[in-house]
Amino acid sequence: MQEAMINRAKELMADGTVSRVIGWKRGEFAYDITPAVFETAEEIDSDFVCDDFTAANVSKYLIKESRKEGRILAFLKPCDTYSFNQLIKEHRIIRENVYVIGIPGGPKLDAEKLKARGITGILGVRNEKGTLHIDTVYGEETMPMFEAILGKCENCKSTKHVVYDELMGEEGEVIADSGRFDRVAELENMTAQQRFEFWREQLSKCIRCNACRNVCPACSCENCVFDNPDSGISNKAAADSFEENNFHIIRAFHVAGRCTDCGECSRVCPQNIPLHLLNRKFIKDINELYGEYQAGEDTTSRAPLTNYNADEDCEPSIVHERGAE
Amino acid sequence: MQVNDNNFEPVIVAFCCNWCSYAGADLSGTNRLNYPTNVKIIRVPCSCRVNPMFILRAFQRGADGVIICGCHPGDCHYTSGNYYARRRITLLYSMLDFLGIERDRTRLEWVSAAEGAKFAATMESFTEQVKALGPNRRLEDLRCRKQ
Amino acid sequence: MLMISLDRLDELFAAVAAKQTLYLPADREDGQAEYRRWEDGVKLSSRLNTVRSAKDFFFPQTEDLVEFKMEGKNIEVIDPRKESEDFVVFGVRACDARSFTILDKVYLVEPVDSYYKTRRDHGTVVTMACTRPEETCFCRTFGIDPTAPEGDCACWSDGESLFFRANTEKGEKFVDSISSLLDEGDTEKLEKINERTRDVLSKMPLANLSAENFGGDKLNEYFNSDKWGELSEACLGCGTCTFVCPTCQCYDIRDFDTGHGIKRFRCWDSCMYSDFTKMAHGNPRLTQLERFRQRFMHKLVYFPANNNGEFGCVGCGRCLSKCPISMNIVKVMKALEVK
Amino acid sequence: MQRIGVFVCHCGTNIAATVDVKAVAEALGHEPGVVISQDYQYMCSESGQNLVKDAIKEHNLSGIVICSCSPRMHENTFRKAAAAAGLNPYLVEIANIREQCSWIHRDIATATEKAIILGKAAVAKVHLNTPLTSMESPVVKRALVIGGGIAGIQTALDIAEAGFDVDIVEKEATIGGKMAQIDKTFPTLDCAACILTPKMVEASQNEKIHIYAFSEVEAVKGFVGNFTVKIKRKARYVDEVKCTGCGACIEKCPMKKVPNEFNMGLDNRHAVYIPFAQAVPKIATIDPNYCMMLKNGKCGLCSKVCAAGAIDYKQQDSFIEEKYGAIVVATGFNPIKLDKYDEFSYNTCPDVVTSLELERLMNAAGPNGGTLLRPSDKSHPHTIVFVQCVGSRCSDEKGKPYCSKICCMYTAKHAMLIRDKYPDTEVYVFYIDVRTPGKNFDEFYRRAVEQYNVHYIKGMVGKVTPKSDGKIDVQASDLLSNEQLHIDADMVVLAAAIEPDKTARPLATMLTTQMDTNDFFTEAHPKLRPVESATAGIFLSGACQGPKDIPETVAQGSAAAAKAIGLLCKNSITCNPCVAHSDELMCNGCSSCEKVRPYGAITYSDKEFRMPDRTIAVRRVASVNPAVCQGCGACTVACPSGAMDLSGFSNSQIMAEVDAICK
Repeated sequence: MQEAMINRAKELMADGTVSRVIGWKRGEFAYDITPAVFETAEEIDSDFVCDDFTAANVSKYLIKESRKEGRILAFLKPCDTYSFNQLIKEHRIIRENVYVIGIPGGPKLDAEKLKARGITGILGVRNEKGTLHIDTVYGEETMPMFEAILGKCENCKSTKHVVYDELMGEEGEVIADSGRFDRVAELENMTAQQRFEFWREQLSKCIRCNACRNVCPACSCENCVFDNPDSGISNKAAADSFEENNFHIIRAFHVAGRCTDCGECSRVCPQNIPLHLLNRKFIKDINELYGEYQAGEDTTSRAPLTNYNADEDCEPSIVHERGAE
Repeated sequence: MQVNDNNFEPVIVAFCCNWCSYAGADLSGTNRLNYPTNVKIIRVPCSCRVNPMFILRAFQRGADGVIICGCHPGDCHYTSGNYYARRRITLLYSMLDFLGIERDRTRLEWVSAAEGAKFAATMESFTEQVKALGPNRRLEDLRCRKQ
Repeated sequence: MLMISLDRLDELFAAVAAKQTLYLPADREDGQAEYRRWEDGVKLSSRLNTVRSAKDFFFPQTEDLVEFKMEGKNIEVIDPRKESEDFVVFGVRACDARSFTILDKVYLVEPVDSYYKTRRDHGTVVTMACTRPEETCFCRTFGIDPTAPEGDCACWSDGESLFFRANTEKGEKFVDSISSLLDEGDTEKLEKINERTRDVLSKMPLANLSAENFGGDKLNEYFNSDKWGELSEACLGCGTCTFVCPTCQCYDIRDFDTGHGIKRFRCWDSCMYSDFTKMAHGNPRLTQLERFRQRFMHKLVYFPANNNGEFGCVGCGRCLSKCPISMNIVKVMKALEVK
Repeated sequence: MQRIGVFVCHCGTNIAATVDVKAVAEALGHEPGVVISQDYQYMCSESGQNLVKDAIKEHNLSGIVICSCSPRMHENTFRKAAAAAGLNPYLVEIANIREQCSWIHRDIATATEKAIILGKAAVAKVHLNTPLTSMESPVVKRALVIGGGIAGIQTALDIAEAGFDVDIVEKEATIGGKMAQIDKTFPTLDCAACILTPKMVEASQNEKIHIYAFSEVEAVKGFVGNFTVKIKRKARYVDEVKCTGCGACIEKCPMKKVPNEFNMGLDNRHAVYIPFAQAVPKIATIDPNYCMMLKNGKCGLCSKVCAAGAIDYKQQDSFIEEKYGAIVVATGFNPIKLDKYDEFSYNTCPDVVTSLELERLMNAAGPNGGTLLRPSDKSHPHTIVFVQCVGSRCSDEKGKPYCSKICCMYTAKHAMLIRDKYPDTEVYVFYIDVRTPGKNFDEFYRRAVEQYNVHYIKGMVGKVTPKSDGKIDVQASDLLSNEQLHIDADMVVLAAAIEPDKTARPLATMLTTQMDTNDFFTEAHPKLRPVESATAGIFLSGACQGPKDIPETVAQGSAAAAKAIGLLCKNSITCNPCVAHSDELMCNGCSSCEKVRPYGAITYSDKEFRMPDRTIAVRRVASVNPAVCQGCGACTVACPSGAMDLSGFSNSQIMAEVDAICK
């Protein structure tokens, strides 16, 4: 696939369809991939990579890139197309300045899951028939590939591309039984005390590095309320447990109905806080209370929080009737 | 951890829309219908003006309960504001519940300008409900706690 | 050398914790390690490279500086500091231990930062030699020997026993306080282990990374390099690298209105943030390129220029594994280096 | 530095009996920024207001807090007082310590404590108040009425009567609407044409009224007092100015087999036509779908016979743009299509007709010259069955959930007229309920039953089947006697439900007005503002807002006119300054706010900005039209970046109140 992508990218550059390509650039190790814009065929040949570790969603970069001169080629995985479409819907990306090639998605791998097993000194990773062979300075290690799958790929919601100009590989489909809400449901069925303790433990790890926010395609505000001293809630560090909660509640609320569940927030969290569960809670509630809605699926539908159904919407007291106390 | 002595007087913030619920609150005053002094009302043009930030802010600063009151569905002065409010507040309350914050600390009630009695009764019952929970400890900012 | 058998570690920690608070790296559920206060049942992690560095103990992420209380037209100023207690940070890697030297150069020179100094005075750093470096490790680039860590007291494990050597007076006091548990032991095996560690390090991908072409000499050349644009283009402007960094020392001071007074506190700031060093006139670094450049210029050029060649990086590798887009100081050095 | 004055009212003993007003004034005097804090017996009295005014001047106050009764009571009083003393009226805040404190509490200590907190919240808020100025927005003294039925005509006449110019846009070739097709009106049985056509003529002759017939609204921009409307004038292929309406062209037109819409397709017209004799404007229109000349260039007869030289085969649609201060929507209704009601054989049997078709069959200007004959064989029908509620009060998707309101009455009218003119005819009416609220309505219905012996049967018609002998078998159930009936009918008349005209929905989008799920326009308030839409400057007339009979339609037409006149009378509109505003530097252009705006006050445009990183960027940003915004604040919460805020109830003001209450 990588080779086909490289060839196609060079073709499109050569025939003038695009002037730049956004994709991923290889790093020092097997896994440290950086999203990058390539401007020449030589750069593409030497550095372009698409492999088990190219998990980063490049959609958000296109807000800026689509405003530059010339057209840019973007390779988007199924999940990335949802983010891309949502940004089109919000008028953030200029569609005609991006040439989208849909590429197959994951599952992508998580280097941290290797390291959590004590595998270190990694020199290379080979994926052979579902087994990872990891070459390290301490000798070769193996592990089943499914145990190294990136969190965001574990409950993939769709292998379908919702927007593209061209598709490489087979088109997938929406995965109805992804099980992505199972963990949310599990938490919902705990007692309030247990939920409180769970989230306190998780959110107290937060170092407010803003990686979740800054990587989030839905968090594309010109100036975030948490950075804006005039908003009244700006802060730089969670100086109290309240602020840890506040930041994550408000952030989840601001992206509610807009979050496509791309999972980048949890991927980048240096403390491995399962932030996607907050977003998924909103998505689950929206689906259950206001009808199925998938942000990014289209560019025209009305988002659940900027919409209402006068006769059928439930009252907030429904919270008292659901799940465990 | 519950501090549930009888002396506990909760701080309750009530956001009331100008056209229905604030007028309803006035009406309960005009009719001399008593409800606890714990309730302090903030006037907003419409229930849809209530930003989740305000609710969280109240809990941060020491509120023990927050109630939002607006026009009945269908009666919004601005035709649809309370419908948006209903969705937003439902999702926010659900999220607070998800984080293990006591459900009984939050409420939304539709109170018309004619429902002075309902306003008073609602405030009475909500205050009792919050009192039973004791002080808000799960969503307070320790720095703001009264010394 | 004085040593204790590894199966008696709990006894050792209990003895230390009986006198002062003890912090050590412990495993978390997600497989990462973090510093935790020792209590019965907490086990020393085999991974010493904690997510957050030991910097936290001396320069915490947030810290109250002063409080104001207003009574009518009077303002009362209160120092919120309570008498600090002695504490021990155990299991600090050589790289992290060196980070204190760097922080000291910032905070212990005049004017001395008394908040930092108090914590330094009360804290004892017990380091531990690395035996299983990771591919992200490059401490040797900055002249750090992971098998010979600094710190008040250093220790080595040979797989059976833990050996101690005091480096400072505080370290000696520490060893004294546990001397009843220690015996003299043979260090022959230790030497072999250290040798193997150094050997492993030389086989690591970053073994040949050198900082010799950095420093104050080529300030303009590096500052004006045309590489910054490409290097910074993917940067999200988050603060992950700065917050996991053991040497990043920038902070912001803010006031918090508690409703009955003002708490003035400081908290870590990140040069990657758009409002970093924002002043009344505006912001001196308006683009992510400038902010990105600032971080690496500081570590590789400005800091050594002002501190006799000492770099502002210790090669701990945290930013390499934590940057959401995997852009880091190593990639910067490789791209930028002018020989 | 703020200089705030606090004024605590005793309200006689209304407040002072349960709140220690002196203690409140004393406590609030210590709040930051407060330079004067005093109490007074009756703050709203002349002398109380003077006290406030004097203090403003004497202490050079930058804001005042009145602790008194509800702001709903005296906020305006104190705003005026402040303005009189030279302080911006929006620098006044009221702490409601009467309705929401002294009147509901009995214990002085706790009531006083609460009053102090409410006062502190008001002080905290007033610190952040900013002077606001009400914008004045000029009013264009011209109204647009969309739809030229009886509702639109009435509205236009009334507005013109008041001396304002008014334009009617009608999509058909003539004004008159549905009423022009009706034979007689209930409950008086006077001829519809006799009462409608004089009004049509009056409208055409009124120099204040301009009729754009055969035209449609293409686009609407602007806001209350200042709408710009683009009107499409569809090509008639006849020069409106030259045409005299003589009809010579029609006589000569060889294309005679065009279904006549005015007669519900029950007879034919020519390819060039005037809908009916009293059409206004009386101008011929060529139907391009049938005209041989327009279709294949062969004919041209009409052009030859037209003495005025009005025929213009090359005419194109044209567009005009006009400015209006007010817009009245009067788009009316249509009977629903009965395609889905196979059980009534409407599509297969010509003798099954709708009520509106029956109107034409009975009308003197109709296809049979006023004699009621079966469409199939032109024979006189002896048994007629009326079926009520066809598609009305319907729970499934075929019909409409609402009652169409007019059917009971017009059916009684039809039954009575038939029985009167053709006493040998048996008339059956199958109904669910007979609904006759209205002046003289029930008497009318009873006459039909008692005097004219119309057979009213409570029950449903199950199936209508044409038989080979030309009769129609009507299978029905009589719910009162619980019997199954079969009636051999000659004709069946279906009371089809009515629905809003199909053009209403796209129009509502253009006007940013709201509609219910049935596409009826939603009024601003169902009880108190029934003829206004929620969008300022847009008014509703007639059946576009809900099913109505003629008197109600005319009443609403006049009411809408009165509202429009009220607006047009003003030279300018004073806008509420407590409206939303967007910080363009923070706006992401995501359109979230636009989705929740109830009044269409938010628009987007691309603007060039100097960005913080020194680049120049074109960004899509929202802006709020303060003349249209009503200040609900829905957009402020929809906006994730906080670019949208509301004057008078800003985020920081509300949070300051929260802080003050919680501390």
